[in-house]
Amino acid sequence: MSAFDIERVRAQFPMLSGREGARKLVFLDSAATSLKPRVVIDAEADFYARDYGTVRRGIYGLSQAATARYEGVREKARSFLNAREVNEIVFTRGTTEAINLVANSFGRSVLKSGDEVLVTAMEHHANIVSWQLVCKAVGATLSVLPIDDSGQLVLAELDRLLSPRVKVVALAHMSNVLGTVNPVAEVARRAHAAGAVVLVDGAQSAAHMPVDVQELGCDFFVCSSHKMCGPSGVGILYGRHEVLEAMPPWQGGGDMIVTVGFDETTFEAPPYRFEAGTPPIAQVIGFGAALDFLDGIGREHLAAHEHGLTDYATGRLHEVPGLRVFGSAPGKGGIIAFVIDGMAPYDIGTLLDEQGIAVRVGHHCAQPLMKRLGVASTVRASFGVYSTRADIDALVEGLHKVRGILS
Amino acid sequence: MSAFDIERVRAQFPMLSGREGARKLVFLDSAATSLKPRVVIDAEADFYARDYGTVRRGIYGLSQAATARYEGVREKARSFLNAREVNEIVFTRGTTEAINLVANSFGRSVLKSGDEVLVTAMEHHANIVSWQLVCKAVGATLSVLPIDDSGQLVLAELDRLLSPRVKVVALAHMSNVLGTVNPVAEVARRAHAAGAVVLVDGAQSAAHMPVDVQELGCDFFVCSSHKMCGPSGVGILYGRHEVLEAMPPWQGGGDMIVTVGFDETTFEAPPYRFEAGTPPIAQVIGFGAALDFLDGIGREHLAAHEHGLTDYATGRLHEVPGLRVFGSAPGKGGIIAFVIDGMAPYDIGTLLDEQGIAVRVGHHCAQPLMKRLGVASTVRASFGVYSTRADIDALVEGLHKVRGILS
Amino acid sequence: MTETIADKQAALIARFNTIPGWEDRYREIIRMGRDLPTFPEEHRLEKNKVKGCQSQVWLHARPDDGRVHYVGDSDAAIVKGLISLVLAVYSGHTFDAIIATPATFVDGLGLGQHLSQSRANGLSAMLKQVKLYALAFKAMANKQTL
Amino acid sequence: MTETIADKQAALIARFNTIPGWEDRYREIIRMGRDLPTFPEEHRLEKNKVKGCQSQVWLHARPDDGRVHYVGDSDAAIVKGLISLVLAVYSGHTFDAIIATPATFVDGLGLGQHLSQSRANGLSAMLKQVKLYALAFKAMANKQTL
Ligand SMILES: Cc1ncc(COP(=O)(O)O)c(C=O)c1O
Ligand SMILES: Cc1ncc(COP(=O)(O)O)c(C=O)c1O
Repeated sequence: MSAFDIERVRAQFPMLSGREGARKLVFLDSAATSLKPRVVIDAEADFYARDYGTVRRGIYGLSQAATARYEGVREKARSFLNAREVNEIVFTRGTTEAINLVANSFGRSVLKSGDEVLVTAMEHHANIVSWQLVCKAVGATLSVLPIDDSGQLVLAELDRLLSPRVKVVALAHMSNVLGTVNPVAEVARRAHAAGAVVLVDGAQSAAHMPVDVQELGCDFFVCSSHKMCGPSGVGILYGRHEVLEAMPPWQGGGDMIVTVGFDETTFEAPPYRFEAGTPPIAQVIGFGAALDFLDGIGREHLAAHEHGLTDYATGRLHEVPGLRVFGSAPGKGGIIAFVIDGMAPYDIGTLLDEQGIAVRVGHHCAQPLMKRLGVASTVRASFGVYSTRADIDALVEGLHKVRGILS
Repeated sequence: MSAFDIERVRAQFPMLSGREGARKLVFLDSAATSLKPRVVIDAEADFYARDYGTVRRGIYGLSQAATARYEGVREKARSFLNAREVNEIVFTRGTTEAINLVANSFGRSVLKSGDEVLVTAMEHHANIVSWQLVCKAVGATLSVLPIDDSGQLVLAELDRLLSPRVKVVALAHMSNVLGTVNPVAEVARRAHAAGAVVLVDGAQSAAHMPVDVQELGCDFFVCSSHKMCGPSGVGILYGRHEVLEAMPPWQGGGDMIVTVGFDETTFEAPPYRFEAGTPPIAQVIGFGAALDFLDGIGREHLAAHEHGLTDYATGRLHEVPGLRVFGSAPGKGGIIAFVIDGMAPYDIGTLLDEQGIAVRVGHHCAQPLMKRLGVASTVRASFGVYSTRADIDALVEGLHKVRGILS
Repeated sequence: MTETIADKQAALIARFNTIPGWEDRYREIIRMGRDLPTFPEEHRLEKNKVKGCQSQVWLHARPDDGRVHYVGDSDAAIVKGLISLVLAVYSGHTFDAIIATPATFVDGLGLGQHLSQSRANGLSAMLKQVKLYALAFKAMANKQTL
Repeated sequence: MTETIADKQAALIARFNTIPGWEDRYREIIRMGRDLPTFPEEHRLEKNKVKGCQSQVWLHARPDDGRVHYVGDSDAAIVKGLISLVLAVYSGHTFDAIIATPATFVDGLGLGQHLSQSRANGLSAMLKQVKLYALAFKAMANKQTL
């Protein structure tokens, strides 16, 4: 099932091994956020305790060393995504801020009244509302690429929807509900041919499979550290050099300027142009440790491990009477959303929690997708590098118990 | 000099006590960022290791408990600033993002062509460039309240400048170069009478004196955790309820919506409307520990301690031949910017660093102020809760040694 | 109606404490939800939805001679049960009693801690709404007597 | 000119290693800065400023028969000294030698680590600029011979 030693991996996560007295945790909400390995926690804590300094501002040793480490993580991130240049990596608070940065900087400068932004029917609110706000401000509209009943994009509709008015195509790499991995390279190729730029929301893919932004051919790729075994409060915006270079600043403040006058101000080149103010320094450094951790395991191994779990879980869940899974795309990632006939997802989640099993319940920030699926909410189990078949067995047993209580 | 036991305070900062083998650190750059006490480092690390969960999304226990702690820090922040309501506290990445939020949400919806934003001649770039970008987008202009040679606002000019076109007055509570504490309540009174809202940049004041937003009478108050003994990557926007309530969302994403449709989306009330996406959860929790730490010492004690240091340092620095201090406002805070005739600030900073003394050198993100002062850059020494007279003695001795090398 | 809100809370806690396992306590809650009077469809309106719940919750109230009578519903069985607990405790009491008496019973039921501390499951939102109704009716009544 | 860039770096390091204290090493750097030829005022232009330095740094270069000759200046004495070190090492060498030889000497001078790793003090920006000139001149030269 896996090419790495799962018990050795799990031993590195204090939430799984080190909570004395606490009940064993069955954590099946990695799509919302991932647990943290000890190396990441220590990297941040040690930085505060031994090496703390601000970045880019001080000439003294602590600040210089912090700057070197901070910029070192930028290089790690470049390599993690296989970007061409380190200057293509901008640190943000997370996926949501990264999309908003693009929508506001790129979007507001390019979109005109009558233009369109094409999203898909499976997007997370972050990749809908950010565009809606900008579209409304400039008089552009949102159009939607539909999905079929297996949870895959209807590519046959793509060329029709890619009218010359479409300036941006924004789509998830992996759906946070269906688990579908979208054919991003194909979409990007066609979008580029139609003159649109392509943003890929990699919140769900970045920590779960190898990602190569050059192979994907996208203009932007965004992801969140906290879903990648890293600290909260930091994420990446990858932007293709030529596109980033042409974008105006979004937020104004320290470190993103060359000169400031009350009359005229000139701005730094990317990525600094887009990193106004003191950044999440310690979080970036912790994120570096997370990228090393994931690369140390190897993302192919990790993807194989999670595919194995997904197949196993899909089979076992079908043992539960009345259970219905949403999303059956071939090669789907480790995310399984389901309902059980006659039982409210809220009730299922609450009774699983009583058994120490953490799943997500709700609309998963994807209300338009819920509407398409014909439900108000679902239960969602999702896997991470530390997940095991035993977690899935616990879930299935837990669901049997839930049924015993609810029916 | 101080009403608290400084050695007991210092013992809580690993950077000052716990760096085995490292040279003793003389840290005089607290205006850039502050060192962290052990309780703050542990709060964040323990959260990751024992209690990690995402906020506002999960019904399982870990997520519920994390949400309760996260919201608990909001209440701590309310109390720290003496805001009326907990809903007046929005978490941001820091001061810079908080100002940009106001400039974009409030500014873009209120400012029209021909309107003005009034700032002062001593502002940090964060409180200039953010407004410039918005002004440029809507056709408004920036006007500037001048300062006198002691580094104080020329209040006599205020009423003249407060034309009906002025919609926003944005000023620092404490200057990050001059140390001047501005008469914010008086400015706010007059600005309100003229129909403008008032934003106070509290980056330099929040951790160094008692702050009461109701007494200040401002509409917005912003500050950064990393300058307040807390983690990097988080800060506060306080906004008066009525003003916040009327503001449109800025960033779009998860947790800030009530319903999302491709056609129409409705938004949460403040503060959630302004916290799109997964917030810096662990950082907020660490920030809570920092607020407790500062309140445990008592901000009056802290202010008295730092005033004592400022007086002492001002006296001792004048022993250094050719040294000139910028800013002599009565009651100024613990920030001392200076130059020495015939020596480049860069050289001074470098040679102090060789002696283990960390000061800041440069324009301090206040280029317009540098222009007003007639210099390109200065050296800046600034104090925090852990600073001592011994630090100042080391600085003065260090400067004598620097003179010996440079002249 | 001589039993106070506090009495009723104590009785509820006592009853739940006789139920040994968490499964049976949930079964009892769900059973109580099934006994909840049918929610009148004319009140299933957007304005009667309680915000901040992860499941859908409706709550409606009417004043009657200084007292409040509530009806409620949810699409989730557990939440429906919680509503029935809340209403069993508060419905039919006076404005002042409802306003004055905090809900202390939830912690005593022997359920997972998360049920009590949650913004998400909406119990606190529901309790807040219960009190808001009483406050509003009291304000209206005072106005009428002026 | 038979001494290579590497030779010169080695010689510099050897010389600095004979200076015992950090104070004297800085004095030597500053002294070397004073010996820097006066920067021609006609080159004190915005386009000759090296970006990314905390002090002001100017660098100008001209090609001469396959070699690059540099002049530089700074308002900070230490930076001026560093410029003089850099130019002592690189100025007058061939395009290819300049492009091919990394600057390894800085770590060997016995100065604070921050001088070598800094984006802020601009040493790395300065070294980059030195190489860029050589690259640009080489590209121009190749074009002319085509
Ligand atoms: C007065 C003032 N405003 C704003 C800022 C910006 O704060 P931050 O970089 O934490 O966003 C600073 C600090 O650099 C400051 O001193
Ligand atoms: C597909 C997708 N996009 C965007 C996001 C938002 O990420 P964040 O909340 O870290 O900004 C998420 C996670 O919630 C997601 O799953």
